[in-house]
Parts: sequence; C-alpha cells; structure tokens
Amino acid sequence: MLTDLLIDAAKAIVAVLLVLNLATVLLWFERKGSALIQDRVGANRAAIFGIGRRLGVPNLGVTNTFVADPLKMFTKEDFVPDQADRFLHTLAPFLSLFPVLVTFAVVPFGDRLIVGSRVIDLQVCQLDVGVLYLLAVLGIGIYGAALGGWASNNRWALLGGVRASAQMISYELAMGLAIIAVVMTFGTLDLQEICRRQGGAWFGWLPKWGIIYQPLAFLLLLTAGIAESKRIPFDMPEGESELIAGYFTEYSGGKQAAFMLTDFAEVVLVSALVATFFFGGWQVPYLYPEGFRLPGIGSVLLPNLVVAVLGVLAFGLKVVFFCWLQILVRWTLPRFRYDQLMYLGWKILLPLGLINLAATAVVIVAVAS
Amino acid sequence: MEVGVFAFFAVLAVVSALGVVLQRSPVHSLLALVATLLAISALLIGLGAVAIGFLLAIVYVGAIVVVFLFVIWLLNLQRDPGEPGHLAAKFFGAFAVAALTAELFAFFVRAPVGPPPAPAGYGSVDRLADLIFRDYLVAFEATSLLLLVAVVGAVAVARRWPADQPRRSGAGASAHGELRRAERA
Amino acid sequence: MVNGVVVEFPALKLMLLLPALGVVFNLFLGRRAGRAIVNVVSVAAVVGAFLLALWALGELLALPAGSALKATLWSWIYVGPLQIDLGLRFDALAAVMTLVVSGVGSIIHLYSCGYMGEDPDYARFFAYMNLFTLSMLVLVLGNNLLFMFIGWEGVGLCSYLLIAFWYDNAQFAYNGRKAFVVNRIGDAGFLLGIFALAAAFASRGLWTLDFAAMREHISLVSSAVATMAGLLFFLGATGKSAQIPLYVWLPDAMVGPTPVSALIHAATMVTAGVYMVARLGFLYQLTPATMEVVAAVGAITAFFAATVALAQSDIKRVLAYSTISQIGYMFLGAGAGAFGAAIFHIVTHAFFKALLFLGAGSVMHALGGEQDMSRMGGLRRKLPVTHATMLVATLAITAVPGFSGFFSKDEILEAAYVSGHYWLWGLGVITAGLTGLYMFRLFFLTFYGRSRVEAARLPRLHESPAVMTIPLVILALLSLGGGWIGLPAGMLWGDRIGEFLRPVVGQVKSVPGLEALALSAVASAAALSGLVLAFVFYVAAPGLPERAAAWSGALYRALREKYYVDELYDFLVTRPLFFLSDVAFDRVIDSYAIEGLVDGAAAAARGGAAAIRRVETGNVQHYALTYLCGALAVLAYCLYYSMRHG
Amino acid sequence: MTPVSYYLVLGAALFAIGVAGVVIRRNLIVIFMSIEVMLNAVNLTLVALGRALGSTDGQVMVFFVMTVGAAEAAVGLALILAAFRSRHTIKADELNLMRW
Amino acid sequence: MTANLLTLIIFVPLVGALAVALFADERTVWPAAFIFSLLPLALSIYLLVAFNPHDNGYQFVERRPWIADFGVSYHVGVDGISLFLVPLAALLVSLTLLYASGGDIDRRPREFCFFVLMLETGLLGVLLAVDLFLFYVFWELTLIPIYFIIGIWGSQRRVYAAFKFILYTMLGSLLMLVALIYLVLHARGYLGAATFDLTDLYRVPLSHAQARWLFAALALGFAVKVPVWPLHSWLPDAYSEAPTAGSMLLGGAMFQMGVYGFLRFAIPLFPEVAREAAPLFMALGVVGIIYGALLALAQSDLKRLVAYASVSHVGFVVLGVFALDRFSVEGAVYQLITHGLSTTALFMAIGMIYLRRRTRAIGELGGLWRPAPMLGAILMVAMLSAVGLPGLDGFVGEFLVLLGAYFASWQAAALAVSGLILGVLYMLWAYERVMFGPLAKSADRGIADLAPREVAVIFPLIALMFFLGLYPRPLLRRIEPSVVAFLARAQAAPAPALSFDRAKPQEFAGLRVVP
Repeated sequence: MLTDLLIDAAKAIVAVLLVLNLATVLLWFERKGSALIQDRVGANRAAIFGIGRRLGVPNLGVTNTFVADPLKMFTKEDFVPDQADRFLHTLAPFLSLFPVLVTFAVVPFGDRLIVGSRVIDLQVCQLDVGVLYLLAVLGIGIYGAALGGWASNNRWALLGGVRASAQMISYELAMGLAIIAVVMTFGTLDLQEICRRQGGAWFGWLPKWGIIYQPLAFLLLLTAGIAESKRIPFDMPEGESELIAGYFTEYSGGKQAAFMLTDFAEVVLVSALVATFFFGGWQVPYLYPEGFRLPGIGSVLLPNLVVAVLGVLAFGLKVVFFCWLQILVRWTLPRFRYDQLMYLGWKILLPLGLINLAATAVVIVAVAS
Repeated sequence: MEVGVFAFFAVLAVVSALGVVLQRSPVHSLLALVATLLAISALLIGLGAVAIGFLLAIVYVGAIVVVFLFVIWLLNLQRDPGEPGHLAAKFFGAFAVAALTAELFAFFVRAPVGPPPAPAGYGSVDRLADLIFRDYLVAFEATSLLLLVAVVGAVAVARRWPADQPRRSGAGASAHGELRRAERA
Repeated sequence: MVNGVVVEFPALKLMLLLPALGVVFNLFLGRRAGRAIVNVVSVAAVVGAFLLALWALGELLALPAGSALKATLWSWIYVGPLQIDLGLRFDALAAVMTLVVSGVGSIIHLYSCGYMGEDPDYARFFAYMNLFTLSMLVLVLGNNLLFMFIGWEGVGLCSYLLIAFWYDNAQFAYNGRKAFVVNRIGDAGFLLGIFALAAAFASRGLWTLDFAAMREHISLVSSAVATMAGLLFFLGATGKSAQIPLYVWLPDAMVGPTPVSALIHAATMVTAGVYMVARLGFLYQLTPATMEVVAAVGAITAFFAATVALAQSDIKRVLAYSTISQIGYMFLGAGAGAFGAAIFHIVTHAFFKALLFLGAGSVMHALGGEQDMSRMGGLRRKLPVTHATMLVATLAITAVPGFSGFFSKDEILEAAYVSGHYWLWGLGVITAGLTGLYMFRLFFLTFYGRSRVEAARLPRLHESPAVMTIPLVILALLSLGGGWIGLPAGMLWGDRIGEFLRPVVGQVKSVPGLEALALSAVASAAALSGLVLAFVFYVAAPGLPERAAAWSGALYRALREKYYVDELYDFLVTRPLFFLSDVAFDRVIDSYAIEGLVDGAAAAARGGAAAIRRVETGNVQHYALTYLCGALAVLAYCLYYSMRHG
Repeated sequence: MTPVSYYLVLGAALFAIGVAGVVIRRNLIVIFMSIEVMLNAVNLTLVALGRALGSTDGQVMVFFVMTVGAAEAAVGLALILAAFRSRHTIKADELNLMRW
Repeated sequence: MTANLLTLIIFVPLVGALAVALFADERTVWPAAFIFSLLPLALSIYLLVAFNPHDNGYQFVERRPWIADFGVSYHVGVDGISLFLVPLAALLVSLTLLYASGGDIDRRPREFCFFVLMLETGLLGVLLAVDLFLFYVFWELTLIPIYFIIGIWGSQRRVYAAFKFILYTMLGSLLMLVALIYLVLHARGYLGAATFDLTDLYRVPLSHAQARWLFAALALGFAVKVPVWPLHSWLPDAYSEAPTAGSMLLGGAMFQMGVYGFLRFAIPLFPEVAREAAPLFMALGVVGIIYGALLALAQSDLKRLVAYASVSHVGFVVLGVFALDRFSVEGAVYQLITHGLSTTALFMAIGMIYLRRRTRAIGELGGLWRPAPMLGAILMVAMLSAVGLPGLDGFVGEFLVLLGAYFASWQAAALAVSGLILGVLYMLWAYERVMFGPLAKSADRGIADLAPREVAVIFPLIALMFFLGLYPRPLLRRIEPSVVAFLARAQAAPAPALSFDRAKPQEFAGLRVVP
C-alpha cells in the first residue's frame, strides 16, 4: 500500500519538476529565440567567475536565465503598495500558478510500465472525469489574474486584471467546446483512455490521431490555449504600451516570478493538452504495446520498458515542438486590439466550436447507426 | 470517504461560509464563497457524485462568482465601514437563525440510514446525462429558456441607456426617470 | 222596522255626471271659453242636478214610505268576500240633503257669478265649486261607507282649494292647509271607524259596508265595538263639522271668497258630520253612551261658539262661530235621538246662514272687501235689499217664532228636553239667547248707528247688482217659509219633514201640546231677550259696549282672542311635532345615529387599514425575516408532528 | 462511510449561516452571496440524501438548482447595478421606496 | 310568439342597450333608446291581455336547463303578483327615457341609454325569474347601471351616494347569496340533486333553526332594498343625488324589488319563520311610516322630501305584506304599482321645477302656480295620489293595507293611520311653499308652463292614477289568485292580536287554492 503511495508521490514530483524545468528552459529558449528572430544577440553577460569565458565556450546566456534571474527574483524586496490588500496581494500569484501545475496531474505522459508484478500507469492520477477536472481547475486560474489586478490598488493593474479575467472567461468557453468535441469523438472523459484510443492506424498507414478526427477542434484549442495563457498576440492584460505590466505591475520578487512561471507553465500545459488530444499524447505511430508493426515491412517486438520509454520520449518531443510553435507565434504576430480579441473570442471561435460540435454529433450518430 | 476527510472539508466549508457572512471586504467574502463552493464540490465528489461535483465547481466557481467579482469591481466596493445600529434586527435575526439551526439539527440528527455501497457508475456523467436527457428533458429545455431570459433580462436592466448622463444624486433617479428621458431622447 | 221597495233609477248617475262635466269643462276649456260661457255652464250643471233631485224626489214620494231609488256607477274594490261598488242610494235622508246641496248650491253659484265678476281666475273658481258640488253629492248619495268616504275627503280637498283660492297671499294658503290637515285628522278617525265596523261584521262572516245591509245586521255587532266605532265616526264628524275639539279651522276658513264660505262653510260641507251621524243612526242608537257624548259635545260647542261670537269684530268670523254654534245644536238634536229634527235644522240653517253670508258678501262687495264691522254702520239706506234680507235671516236664526229657525231649533230643544238631557236643554236655551244677542249685534253694527265707513270707500258704496240681490231675495223667502214644512205636531199639516224622514232615521215621540208650548215659549223668550239686549247695547246706547268691554276686562279679551285655543293647539301639537321631526328625528336619529353608524363603519375600516399598512416597511430584510419566522413555525409543527407520531 | 446525517447536519449548518448572512448583513452583494451559500447547502443535502437512497435524482436536481442559481445571479446582479446607478447605494435598508 | 314572450320581454332591452351603445350616434341615440324601451312595453301589454286571471300558478313559463350540474335552469314565469309590475317597469323606463331626453341628461346620452336599458333588463329579469340563481344574477345586474347613473350624472355628493348605495345593497345581497347556496346544498342532500328552482325548493324540509337563519339572511338582503326602517339611510342620498331620471328609476321602477323579493322568495320559502317575524316587521313598517313622515316634514330639499315620503309609503307596504292577511297583501301589491306611479310623477314634477328654477331647495322656491298652473296641477295630483286621497290610486292600496293590518293588529293600523295625517302635512306644506305665495325674487320672469313634451311624459302617469283609483277591479281580479296561493303557502297564521277567530271563507268562483 505504501509503495503505491510512494509511486504516486514519485509520479507527482516528477511531473511537477519536469514542468518547472521545462518552463525555465523555455524562458531561456524564448529569450535567445526572440533575440535570434529579432536579429539581436540576447542575454550573454552573466557568468560564474568567468569560467565559460575562460574555457572558450560562447556565453549563450544560459547562466543568465538559469542562475542569475531566479536568484535576482527570489532575493529582491517583496514590495506591497500601501492601502493595497496585503492578503490578496500575496494570494494572487499562488492562485494563478497553482491551478496550472495541478492540471498536469491528469495529463498522461506515458503508457503502462510493467515493473515486476506491478503495472504503473504513467499518469499521475487515473481520473475517469479528467476533462471535467481540467475545466474546473482552469476556472480557478482566472482568480489569480483578477485578484492580482484588484489587490495592487493601481488603476492600470485593475484594468489589466479586468481584461485578463474577461479574456480568460471568453476563451475558456471556446477551449471547453473544443475539448467537448474531442470527448465526443473518443467517447470518454479520461485522458489516458483518449490517448489509448488514438493508437492504431487507418488503412495501415494513417495513425488514428485526434487531429484527423477533429482538425477544426485542434485549431480552436490551440488559439484558445494561447489566449488563455495571455501571451501575445492575446497580450492585452500586460500590454506594455498601455498598461505597463498589466495586473502584475505592482509585483516584484518571488510573486513576480510566480506570474512569469504561470505564463510558461500555461504554454507547456497548452502544448501538452494539444499533444494529448490531437497527436496521440505518447502514441508513436505504428507502435503497439508489443512493438512496432510497420506497414508493409513487418513487425519488430520490443520489451515493455522500451515501448514505455519510447512513449514518454514521443510525448516529450510533441510538447517541445508545440512550445516552440507557441513561442514562435508570440514573436511573430502583433498584438490584437481588445475588441478584436473579444470579437474573435465570441463571434468566431464560439460559433465555430458549436458548429464543430454539431457536425461531430451528426457524424457520430451516422457512424453509430 | 473517510470521516477524517469529511471532517476536514466540513470544517473548511463552515469556516469559509462564516467568512462569507462576516468578512468586511466584499472581495474577501467572495473568496470565502469560492472556498465554500470548492469544499462543497469536494464533498460531493467524496459522496460519489463526481460529475455533478466538478460541474458545480466549473459553473459556480468558474463563472457565477467571477460575475460577482465583476460587479464588485464595477461598484468599486471597499471595506464596509462596519454597520452600527439595527441591533434589534440583528438580535432578532440571530435568534431566528439559531432557532432554525436547532430545528434542522433536530431533524437531521435522527436521519436513520448510513449510505449503502454506491452502485457501479453511480455518480458518473453518463448516468447523470441519461437522466437529464431522458426523464427530465422538458425541464432541461425549460432551464435553457430560463437562462436565455435571464441573460436578456440582465442586459436589459443593467445596460447603460444612451440618454444616461452621469446621474445627479438621487433626484428623479427612479426607473421612471429613465423612461421619461428615453422618451425625450 | 221599515220595509220599502228599492227601485233602480239611472238618472241618479246623471246627477253626478253634470257637475263632473262642469269641472272638466271649466278646468280645460274654461280659460278659452270666456267668462259668460263659464258662468252659464257652471250654474247649469248645479241647477241641472237640482232639477234631477226634484224629479227623483217626485219618484220617491210616489213609492211607499221607507223605499229608495238605487243606481250603481261601477264595481270598485272587489277583494275576495269584500265587494264594494260605487252605488248611489236616494232615500228620504239623501233626498233632503241632495235638495239642500243642489238647491242652495245653485243659488250660491248664481250669486258668485256676480261676486267673482272681476276675478281673473273665474274658470278655476267655478271648476272647484262644481267639484265641490260633485263631492258633496257623492257624500250624500253614497250607499256605502267607503264611497261616502270618497265624497268626505273630496269635499275636504275642495274646501282646501277654495280657501286658498287667492294663493298669492301666504296666510290664505296656510289657513287652507290648516283646514285640510284638521279635516284629515277627522278623516283618519272616520277610516278607523270603517275598519272597526268592517272587522266587526267580518268576524261574523258578513263582508259589507252598505248602509242598508249594515242596518239590517247591526245586531251582530257587540256594544263595545259599536261604541268604539261610533266614537271614531264622531271624531270624523267633529273634524268635518267643526265641533270641539277640531273646530279651529272654520274661523280661519273665512279668508276664502264669501260664496265659498256661504256654500261650503255654512250650508253644506259642515253639515256633513250631522248627516253622517244621522245615516249611522242605527249604530248610535245601539249605545246610549255615544249618544250622550254627541249631545254633550254638541251643546257645549254651541254655547262655547256663541260666547266667542259675541266679541268678534270681523263680520265673517261672527258668522263662522254662529255656524259652529248652530251645528252644535244639530248634534245636540242628533245626540238626543231626534235625527229628524237635526236634519230639519240643517235645512233651515242652510237657508238663513247662506243668506247671512251672501248678505255679508254683498256688504263687503259694496265696501270694496272691508270685513271689519268697526268700520261699517248705517248702511241700511245705501243697501236696502241687503238690509231687508239680512233682517229676515237674523230673525230666522234667532228663532223668532214664525221664522224657519224657530221651528227646527224648537224641535231640537224639545227633543233634548224630552230625552231627559235637562241641563243640555238649559244650555241650549241660554245659547239661543246669546245667538239673538250676537246676531243682532252684527245687524245693528252693520246697518244702524253712525256710519264708520272710511271716506275713500263712500263714493263706491252702492247696492249689489241684480244677479247678487235676486239670490238674496230667494233665500230670504226660503228662510221665512222654510220652517213651515216642519210644524210641531198638531198644527196645520204637522211635521211633514219628520214624517218623511221617519223610515230612515226614526222619530222622537212628540210632547203633549201644553208642555211643548211651554218649552217653545221659554226658548222664544230667551231669543227675544237677546234681541232686546242687542238693541239696547248697539243702537240705544252706543257707548255701552266699550264700557262693558272695559268692565269685563280679561273675559272680553279672552273671548276676542278665541280663548287662545289656536295658541294652545300650536303649543301642544304643532310646535312639538316640528321639534320632533326636525331635531329629534332628522338631526339626532337619522343623521347622527344611523348615518353615524354607516360612516363610522367606513372610518373604522380605513383606520384599521392604516394601522396594518405600517407592516410594509419597504426593507427587503424585514420581509426575509418574516419569511424565516414562517418557515420556523412550519418546521416546528413538522417537528412536533414527527415527534408525536414517531 | 460517513453516515448521511453528518452531511445533513453540515448542510443545515451551512444553510443557517447563509440565512444569517441574508438576514443580518446590510450589503446587497453579501446578501446575494449568502443566498448562493444557502443554495449550495441545499445542493449538498440533495446529493447526500440521493446517495443515501441510491438514486441520481438528487444530482439532477442539483444540476437544475445550479442553472436557476446562475440565472438568478445574473438578473440579481443586473438589478443591483441598476439600483446602484439610480440610488447610489446598495445598502438594503436604504433601498426602501416600496413602503407605505 | 307567446312561447317565449317573457324571454323577449327580458332581453329586448339588453339588445337595445347594446345596439344603442354601439351604433347610435349623437342624433339618433334618444329616439332609438325610446323605441327599444317601447318594445318591452308593447310586449308586456300583450302579456296583460293574454294573462289568464283564474290560474294562480305561473304562466308563460319557460324552462330550459342552464348550468345543469348545479341544477340551475333558465326558468321564468309570471303570476298575479308580478303581472302588473312588469308593464309598470317597462312604462316607467320608457317615460324616464322620454323625460331624460328633454334636457335632464345632457352629457353622454349613449352611456345613459345603455345603462337605463340594461337596468330595465335586470329589473324585468328580477320580476320574472323563478329560478333563484337567475333571480340573483338579475338582482346584481340591476346594481351596476344604477350605480353609474347616480355616480356619473348625479349632483354634488353623487359619488358618496352611489358608493353608499352599492355597499348597502351589496352587503345585503351577499348575505342572500350565502343563504341561497346553503339552501341549495341542503336541498341537494334531501332531493338528491342540487336545484335552484323555487318550486322544488318549496319541498325542502328545514329545521326551524336553519329556516330562521336563512330567512334572516334573505330578509336582510331584501330589507336593505325595500328599505325597512333602520336600513334606509342609503335611500335619501341615492334619491336626492341621482339625476331626475335616476330618481325616477330608483323610486318608481326599482323600488318594488325588495318587497317583491319578500313576496316571491323570503316568505314562501320559510313560512313558519315569516309568521314568527311578522309582528317585528309590522312594527318596523309602522315605525317606517311615522319616521319617514316626520323626516319628510323636516327636509328642505324637495327630492329628499319625496325620498323620505317613499320611506313612509314603503312602511305601509311592509305593514301590508307582513300582516299576512289577504287584504293587506293584495293592498301591498297594489301599492307597489301605485307608489311606483306617484313617486315617478313626483320626481318628474320636481325635475320640471328644477329645469325651470335650477334649484330644489324649498326655501328658494315659491309662487310657481302663477306662471305654471299646469305644473302646479300635476304636482298637486301626484302629491294627493302619494298621500292617498280617495278617488286617486293611492287610496285603494292604502285602504286595503290598513284594513288587513287592522285585522292583524288594530294597534298597528291605528298608528299607521297617523301616517295619512302626517302625509298630508308635509306634502301640502311643501306644495304651499313651492307653489303658493309670491314668485321668488331670484326667479327670472320667463318661467314657461309645461311644454308639450313634458305633458306627453307625465300625462300617462296622471291618467293611470285616476284610472287605477276609480276602477281598480281588473288589477285586483288578477292579483287575487296569486295572493291566495301566496297566503295558502304562508298558511296565514291567526293574527296574534285579533281577538276573534277569522272564519275565512275558502270558496270563490271555481278557484283552486293550492296548499
């Protein structure tokens, strides 16, 4: 009984650490990537006792993002504006970061791993209403931004908070519809089950991934996801030109770091969801639990461990790819005006989502009869 | 769902409910409300009604309370400066609530049966969906209509009419005034 | 006791039709038809009635004694067993009365053509006079009590209309109303009498109000009911015939035109009471007690009125009181059982009283409406005919032997004496004296002594035109000879009228010759003494009356003021009545009590509502609180219920 | 498993607290939130009893309570907004025009 | 034609009302309304002719189920008692319309005609209904129009008067409704099926206590309408505040409803209790007579004087009805007719005076005889008829009532006779102050006598007064059988006060006396 508990705890810790590290890597990746895109050098100053320079290694700003910034963040003075609501001010960052990290509990990053007699499901917790959990927790995320803006007793912060929550509600709706479409096609709310149902291939060569069933839902989810994470082009809450830093204007130090982290954690989350729902999560094309069955060539038997590791690697690869995609999107598209944002959210994504839903329903009924 | 876990969530619910009632700042009571709702949805999930538990969380915490927050913002409500007076009403209210709790407790304490083992798929979504879309379909459609009406009503009541200047304080401020102005405009 | 045959005689209906046509013509066409035609039509109507009456009398005389002529207009009220027709009955009693009414009536109608010469409302006047004649004939000819009651009230109405004929003057209108109300009080008594009688017969199974039928079965009625009915009828009679206590209206009725006073308030209407008592003689004879009452009231009223007449200065008021006095005599006669004598006195009284009034009328006509005797005197040269006729009338009324008054009044006094009412007889004799006194006082004051006529009126002083003097002469002849139809037994052709009336009203046994002579001697002596006394007072010694008045002081003033009876009535009846109606009922009971209750209830409801309204404080939380309490109550009950039932 | 009476008692407690909030607090918004608390207390009781009786009807009812709650909140808040805009106050006892 | 004669009589005015309300314009409204009121008059005259005087039951009976499960049937019939009231009501309504068109009602004639015709339907319905439910419906139907007539066209305190009138009558009629319902439910228990039909309800035995309460409720409802003495305070206000036409309708046509209610429903349904209550009501009647007369004496407004006069006369009718004697009941029914005539004539005359002098205060009037002798004559005849001068119609009814009352209790008759005396007093006093004396200064000289229209309006009334006074036989002959039936039904108890036993001859020309 204890070992189960330990295994679960291990899974949970691994999941969280993975996400956090990935987030910081993304931070670095984005800084250097954006510099590359904008044809500039990017962070390359920080070095620990000049070791890198002495060794002739080019300073890629790695120490900047991995050592310098975090240290700075956590040692800076934690400033709370006067007359602001101290309790809310400290609660807000937590409320925005916590929900995102918790969502990963339900994201499957691998198939079953058989270790001796025990079968370990590479998913932090097997919840057959995973999707509902997902939506519920995302809902709580809104409070972080909203309270952040309200508690810092700053007009611009408040406006930022209002914008953020309005935006998140609108796009949560669109994301919900997309997810429902997926749930309808796979007939289950459990994400692991959804991934399993994306195994196998049509006509021998076409893998049965979600994107094939639900291409429109994929696009909806991706757009809504980016909007949810409040990253450019859906950057209203912290639009520099207007609201300085949006709802975390009055934040500094650790709390500021928390908001930054939520930002990147959301990116990872969105890519994970997109991967799970539309790209088979840990499914490797033509890889079945017993091994590869290549179309036309034959099948290669592989031990369970190898299959599991291959699954996890595939999943990791897909997540990284979509993170890259989102960062790319961030540094290419200009920011939307707020009404365009709302227009996109309510007048385009929502109807599309409904239409998609209706179409899927029709198809399912047709197929079923 | 063991008693311990139940106790934790029960205490959390009660405390946060008290928070809702007693907090000075509306935002704090709002957060207390969020806490109560989450505690209740947790209890529901504990009771096996998983689908409705999460739905409760999604609908209430995700949407309704946020709207509350929006309204608090719009009205820019600060901390209530405390409410002196009205002692009679308060005392009488408290007394009535106490009596209510006593009576309810008297009822529920003697509820006889402990919950039997839940049947398979007890709280699952499809059982719930089955009931809603088969036995209670009419009610479901009615509620959809209700929601539509509510939305339209809310917009109609709360929107700012074109003719609205910033209101002089109180004078002629009744709804009738608006109508008259709307006619004039 | 009397068997006569009853013959159908349709002409009776015609007798009523003529005056009715007269009324209709005058009312509707009178104004357009012009004065002459109106005069002719009106007089013709009454004369026609008189001729028909004579014709009917002839027919009646041809029939055996006690018979009657009959005619029925149409069936009136038929309710189950009670069947009342508008039936006419012309028997001996009705004959006499009809002749008097139509005869004297026509004379007076003739006279009023002259008297009302200049009055613009002549059409209305003659309409009323014809209506009066019609009502009087109905009263007299009616064969049952109810039809008679119609006539009874009809004459009351006509007297009201005629008294208040010159309605511009508010006082005249008041007097008219007073007359009608007092009459109405009497009529109420009459009506109650009818009910009592009807109930009495009904209890025996006999449903009728016919005189004949009632007379036949009168034995069915117990004496107690008979007494009550008799008294009630007599109350009606006092109202109509102006006896104590309901006489007060007659003196005030003099404000009407003189022919009206002559016809209605002298000759006909006021005698209706006596006729009614005579007609219901069979009822009265059942109970001697009522007879006593009738006689007593009659005598007392006679005496009382005579005393008041002494002190009146208005010529018509004197005549009014004299009428009351004379009718008192008639009731004395009736009360004494001599209905025949009473009727005979009606006849003679009609002649000389009508003459006196018309004479007074012609005097006033000559003096331009002057009524106060203190401003007359010495008129005998200017008004010779009036003077002569008035002399005859005055002699007749004071019962100077030979004149008509003597015979009828003597018969009454004799009957009174015979029936044992000695002190009533004494009172009667005294009154006879007083009558002589006040009548000649009037005569001398008017025609003899210094002329006190105002200078202004002197030039116009002239004898009345022929149309007025001829009736005076006719009436004078009748007053003179009228008495001869009722001579005391034994003389010449005896008591023709008494014989004629006996089948209907019976007759008192006459007194042996000697005693009768003695009685009439005493009465005549009293009368003559009155005459002499008057001569002494008013002709011989002009100053004497003032000195006498000064000496008697309070008594004289009391007489002049009619014993302050009007003021007494006013104090006892009219003032409390109006107080009762205005203050007690209208203000206190109606508006305060009943209205108060109603409005009070409304106010209470409004008050209650105002109190309850406070509950709506407008505060949402109070409502929530009340809601909560309600819920608590329900819960408590459920708890209690579950507790009890486990 | 915890006996159902615990849930009922908890539900009752929450309901009572909600009622107290409604009756005592002056601020309309807080009143509104207390109402939400009352609603959810009822939801809890419904599901608990449903669970005790083994039927899902309780949950269906909760579903409908939620929709009604949502509609009520929407309209209620709109009313509060309109009231504030015209009367400049959301104190329950100051909004008492509908009185005698 | 004779099959549904009564239905025609009842509903022609309603049709007329609707027609007038919808189609008539300013010019044609009065003639149209008048013609529509003439129709029921003609029909009711035909009814008079076709009525079989010897049958004492209901004639021209029409009976169709209406609300079957409640036992309510459309059951109308006419008998001796209601026979003459119907044409009278129709006549009075026609005359009212004719009179109103002559300047009395100047505002909104269409609504006025509508209300008058509707009132006529209600009134005729009340008189002809034999089914209790139908009766109640018509009873309520009459309330609404008269409320508006007083309320809209009345004088200053009209709203107060109309409201008070409605409250009084409504209170009474609600009690009546409760009694009706209780009776019907009780009947259902006994007869098996609920029935509102009067003749069926006769057969329902009731315990004395029940009967007592039911009679009290019904009696109160009718007593308010009659009005019996203590409940009369609505009458003076209603009569004096209503427009002349309204007073005519109220005083002339609607006045019979209360008494008719007693005769048709209250007494026959609960004879024992009625007999028991007879002395009380007789006393109230007598009080009413004297009270009304004294009040009339104290009034300064002509209309209020006539109002109290009618309170006094109603006292006679109540006395007559509750003497429960053949003569008095027949006299009472007769007086219903004659009082209707005389009150209407009086109000008409007062209306004419009002049109000429614009005031009804007796103090300000005076000397009208000189310029308007015909008006004076008409007022005189109307007053004398009201006071009961023999030879006019008032006397016949009064005589019979008093005769019957005398049989019942001579004390009551004796007191009631005082009413006659007081009657003359207040009538003539008023007449004198209005007609005689010098013409009041304030009056302008140009007072005209009666116009031809006015003569046409009042002539039928005066003619009827003389006719009914001199030749009442045809009416009495037709009323008699029904009164006998009514009394048989009420088993006229030996009058308490009468010392002698009343050997009542039972046999008449071939008449069936229905127990």
